[in-house]
Amino acid sequence: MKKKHIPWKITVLMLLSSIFLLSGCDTSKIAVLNPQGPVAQKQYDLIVYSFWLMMIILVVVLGLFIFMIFKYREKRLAADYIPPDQHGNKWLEIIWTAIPIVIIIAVAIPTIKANYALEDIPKGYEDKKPITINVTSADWKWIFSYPEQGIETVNYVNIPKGTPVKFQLTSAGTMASFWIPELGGQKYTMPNHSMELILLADKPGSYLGRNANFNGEGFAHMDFEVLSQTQEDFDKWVKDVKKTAPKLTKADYNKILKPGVVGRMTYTGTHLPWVKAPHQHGVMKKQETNQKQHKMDGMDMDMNMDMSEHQH
Amino acid sequence: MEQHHSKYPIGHIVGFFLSLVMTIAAMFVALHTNLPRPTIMSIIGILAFLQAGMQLFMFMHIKESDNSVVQIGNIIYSIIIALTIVLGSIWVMHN
Amino acid sequence: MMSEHLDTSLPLEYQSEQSRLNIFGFWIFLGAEIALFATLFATYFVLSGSTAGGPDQLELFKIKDVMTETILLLVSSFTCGLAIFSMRNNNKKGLLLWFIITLLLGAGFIYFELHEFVDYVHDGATLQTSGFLSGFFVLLGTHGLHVSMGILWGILLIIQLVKRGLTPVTSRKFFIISLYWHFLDVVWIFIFTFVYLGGLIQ
Amino acid sequence: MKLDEFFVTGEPIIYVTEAGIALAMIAIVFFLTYFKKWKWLWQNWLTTVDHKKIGVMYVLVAVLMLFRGGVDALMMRAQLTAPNLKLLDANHYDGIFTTHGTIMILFMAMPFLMGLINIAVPLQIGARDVAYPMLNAFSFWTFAAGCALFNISFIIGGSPTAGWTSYFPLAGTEFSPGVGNNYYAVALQIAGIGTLITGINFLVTILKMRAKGMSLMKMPMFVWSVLIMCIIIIFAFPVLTVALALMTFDRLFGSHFFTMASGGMPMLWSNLFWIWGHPEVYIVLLPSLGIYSEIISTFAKKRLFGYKSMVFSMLAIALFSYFTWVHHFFTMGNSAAVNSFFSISTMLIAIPTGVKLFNWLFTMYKGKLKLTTAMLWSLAFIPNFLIGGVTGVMLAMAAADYQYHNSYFLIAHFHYTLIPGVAFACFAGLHYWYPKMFGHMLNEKLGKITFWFWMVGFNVCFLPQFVLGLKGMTRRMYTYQDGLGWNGLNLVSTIGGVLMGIGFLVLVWNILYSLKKGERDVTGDPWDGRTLEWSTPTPVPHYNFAVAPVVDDVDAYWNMKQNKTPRFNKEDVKPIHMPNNTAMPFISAVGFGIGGFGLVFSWWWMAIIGLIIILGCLAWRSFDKDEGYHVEVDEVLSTELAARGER
Ligand code: HEA
Ligand code: HEA
Ligand SMILES: [Cu+2]
Repeated sequence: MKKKHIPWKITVLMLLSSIFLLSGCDTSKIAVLNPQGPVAQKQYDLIVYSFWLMMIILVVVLGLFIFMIFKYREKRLAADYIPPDQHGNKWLEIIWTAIPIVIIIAVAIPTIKANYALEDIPKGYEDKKPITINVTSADWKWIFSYPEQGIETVNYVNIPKGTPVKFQLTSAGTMASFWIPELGGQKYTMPNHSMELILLADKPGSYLGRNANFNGEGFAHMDFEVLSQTQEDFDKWVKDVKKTAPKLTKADYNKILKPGVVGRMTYTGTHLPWVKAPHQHGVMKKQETNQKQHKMDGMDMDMNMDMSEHQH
Repeated sequence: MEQHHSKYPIGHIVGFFLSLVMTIAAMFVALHTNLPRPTIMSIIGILAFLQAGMQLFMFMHIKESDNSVVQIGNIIYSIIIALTIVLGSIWVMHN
Repeated sequence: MMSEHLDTSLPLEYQSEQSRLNIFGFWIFLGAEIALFATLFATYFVLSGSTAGGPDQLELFKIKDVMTETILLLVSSFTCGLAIFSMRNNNKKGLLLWFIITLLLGAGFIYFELHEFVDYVHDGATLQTSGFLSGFFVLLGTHGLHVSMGILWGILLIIQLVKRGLTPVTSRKFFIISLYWHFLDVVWIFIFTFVYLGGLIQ
Repeated sequence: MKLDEFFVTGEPIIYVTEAGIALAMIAIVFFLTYFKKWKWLWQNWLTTVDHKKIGVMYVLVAVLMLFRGGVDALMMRAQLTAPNLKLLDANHYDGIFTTHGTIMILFMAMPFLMGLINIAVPLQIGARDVAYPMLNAFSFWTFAAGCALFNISFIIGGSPTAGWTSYFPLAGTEFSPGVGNNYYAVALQIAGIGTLITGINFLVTILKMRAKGMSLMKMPMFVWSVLIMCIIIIFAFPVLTVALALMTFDRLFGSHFFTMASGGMPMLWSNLFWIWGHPEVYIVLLPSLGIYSEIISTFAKKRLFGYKSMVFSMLAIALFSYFTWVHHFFTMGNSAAVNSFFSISTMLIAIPTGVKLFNWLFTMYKGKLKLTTAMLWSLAFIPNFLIGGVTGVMLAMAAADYQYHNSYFLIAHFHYTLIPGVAFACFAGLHYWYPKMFGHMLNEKLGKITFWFWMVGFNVCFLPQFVLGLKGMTRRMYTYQDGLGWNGLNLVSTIGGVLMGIGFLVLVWNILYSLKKGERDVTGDPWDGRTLEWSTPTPVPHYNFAVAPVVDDVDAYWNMKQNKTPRFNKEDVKPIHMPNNTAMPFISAVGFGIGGFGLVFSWWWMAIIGLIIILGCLAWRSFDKDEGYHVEVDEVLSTELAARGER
């Protein structure tokens, strides 16, 4: 009677897990598995590749496991069966050390390649002139400044398709993490510190971006829209903004920085000219030693003070 | 580790003398030479480790009990960990 | 614990089983202390350039003060060794004498260190001034606190020695505090080398 | 500070908790007084230095904390069942996941394992007690003080809300001005001291107090795993001590280690936290693996396969665990060289872990598997942990981690390692050693019900979370919008959480039920065990072994049974030297509690009182001449006879 029980439970488990696997099959709804640009594509390839390798391991080990627990259950063995006195087996042990090493190498090489590739402009787009967008996270909104176009937006960002976008990430307060799953993986924004994340959208489309790093009460609402447009549409949008949007003032900017959740905003001009790049701080060493000279961005001191006043 | 009774603390005196020499040598190298900074740091770094080793063996008798293997292993392992923490942090934080 | 079996072929501090365990355990504890100080050093090194417009190493450190402290501690480590040497020769008086000198030298070290800190504070260099100074004061402060604790602990031991004489228990305790004391000297060597000398190189 | 700031107010659940705690306290005091149990409590528990009793107290606290952490988890799951729910507001939710994570790892997993270690290790190595019995009690009570301090934050002053990782600048005073994060810094500090001391204590115990003939390579695997855990503790916890001290300085004294202004570096906190944090996951994992080794070998009726490679793989894990910490912040702008180095160092850990896994599988090969509850938990560990492990390797690929980081994929990964890896081991160990602890068994049937609820509930809860992560759901969101495609999977996940909750309730029922009706263990060896703890009678006499055992091979007791070696000869019994009870650990923990509370609220007078109590205890201890006492031969003999029911 009991003998029947276990397989029944296992079957239920298998059924349950297959439901999940099936629900995972329609990848078009799964952001990470629905890459819309070369960066996300690269990560997608890596993920799928490693997934199958891991599946192999999973299947092998599960197979062994199921074999062992079914074959050597007490109930299936003779009552007087006495297990042998095994201590180990040199060859077996060498095999199961060696094979994982091979798998690790197979995983490590593409990983390292991808790690380096992520720092540069995606292959095939090297000759395309990139556009720079400065991203400043504040509690709890995203501020996008276009230094070349001279405009600033809050909680949404428009980008031209097919053009590498250099996001210069920094924070005006807590650390956040800038994540647009369809376009590629995330990077942190940190105060007094600027980091670069290169992303690229292949097609026009609208994608959801989000802060991935918890930073306080408004965290769950800290998302933004990324609109990828054709170059013409993008240029037209920039022109429109310059014509219609109000000019960004220091007062406006400080108001935006106050902790809270806000909607979309659009300005002409950026806050970059009056936010001093921090210098001679310890963190700057990180910049100085970095071969690839990143642009500086950050908060000036009195703005920091402003912020903390609002806090208390 | 047997009981031993010597009359004069020769080991201690030698050790003390050595540590004074090394300290002053380090100060001299650091402040009164014009060597490049990395060279100076390596020299005085080595001197510091030598002096620490001297204390361990001559003052703290790390080798004397029947646990000496574990004691020495413990200290070597802590030095590995210490170097990992220090050099690792510097590497990670500045890169 | 004295009611246990004593192995009289060994030096007094190793004679009981509990003593051997305690001495061994203390060595392990020193391993943990190394990790602790390593973390403080790492913090200091990472922050050592973050002066935030406040004073830097060259402006603050004075080699004369530092050398005074260093010599005091070096000598105290030496006299501490002599104290244990006397103990091994069953010389209670020598132990007491050298050990008291050790603690006095330690107190002298603390005096000069506090003096140095007070100077810094007068120069506007406090814990709150910059990342560099936070790292500096906490690293040095932790070491100083260790030395101060050592002095208090040593006083307790001296009282016990006077009251109870040189027994396997008291000798074990003196041996352990000597390990502690030498260890603090070792830490200081690294502070002296990497914090002070490293900071003073032109 | 005003009274209404002192007591947390606002939500009904808090009032309910406050009332509940008050009632429970009154009830406990009443019962102790009514049944005149104060003296019993003091003599038998609060001042004890007996490792077995200390172990029981650890397990008790751990089960309570499992409840607390579990209720936190279920509240989170309830809030996330459907989009835009308003059961909890953002601040409350933030407090809950912070305490859930911290409590589960530091105040549930750690003490649960420490409890089992305390109970089993000295017995397994044939020792009378640990190397420093008084310090062992001290460890427990400081841990308890830290735990109590952390838990009262919920009703007094407010919980920490910056996550169990408490990243700066969020955790600084600028963005978390309340006392919540002070609790985090101080309570973990106090508990951490206890853990460090435990690490040293058991390292020395294992290295120096083994039975005659038990060379290192003849120790039970659990003992090996604990030895290696101790090594990791000794070198990892000081890092936490420093990190928390620096946090305290930043928050209370205005220093600039991790602040945004004046040259502080927020990232330095992450760096220090994970230098400790990553080894910490192996600190909880290794003894769990040791438990599985014991149980699988016992119920497969077979010697552990590949003893040596088991040991070396654990040593390798211990060493590697220090070189991987950066994998928790691949996305903080490190250079590709740094990320690549740490990717590889992380993946390397898969190799020794795999070796262990295969060794367990081959321990079962040609064995005779008896599926007791303890064995079920241990077997279930293998497939489930495997999923956690291989997803760990996927996370270790830095370039891909850019997509997984901080998403529910990560949440799923670490629940798949922590729950099968650690929580299952706690349950397994509890069922396995329960008769040693209390003299009766837990009910097997109820045990299996608990098991299946967890086994199913766990997978139902966390498997969907992998997909949720890939769908872009980030961790620590107190709510989410409709229309993102997250609804169904979240609902399923919550159902799984509830199933685990039911399983837990069955476990509690099992404990209560077995107290009265559980099968009594009279042999001392209910599982036909292999290691020395089963050679003692049940309940274990306070001196453990009448005569110190002599060991000739791995699985010492198994061999004794095979060779029919008598447990001991009456002539060999000698007076046994035992340590006396002492109040010092308990009193100093009270000092830690008072001082810590003062520190949290910056009430310096109170902090100083605490400090004085602690220093007073240390001085008292230094002068203490206590030499213990002897158990005489007659007493030993009569205890042994009585324990075997022969008188
Ligand atoms: C007990 C706890 C535990 C354990 C054992 C592990 C084990 C591992 N973990 Fe996990 N981890 C956590 C608890 C744990 N982790 C926690 C709590 C966090 C998040 C903390 C937070 O942010 O709040 C985390 C986060 C975490 C991250 C950070 C992700 C991020 O923040 O973006 C990474 C990345 O590398 C990682 C990797 C690994 C790896 C490679 C292992 C390996 O040790 C796994 C090795 C095991 C196997 C691989 C399976 C068996 C092996 C074989 C059958 C051999 C063949 C296999 C291969 C060749 C692949 N873990
Ligand atoms: C050993 C560690 C451990 C264990 C055992 C668990 C167990 C569980 N954990 Fe978690 N978890 C962590 C460690 C652990 N966790 C960590 C470290 C984090 C990260 C925290 C952070 O981000 O800072 C985390 C985060 C975390 C999250 C993410 C929160 C977020 O980011 O927003 C979730 C969400 O589903 C979750 C769920 C669960 C569930 C359902 C269980 C279940 O297994 C729980 C089972 C339930 C019980 C045991 C309760 C039984 C009680 C009852 C049945 C009583 C019912 C009565 C009343 C309700 C009055 N955990
Ligand atoms: Cu990790």
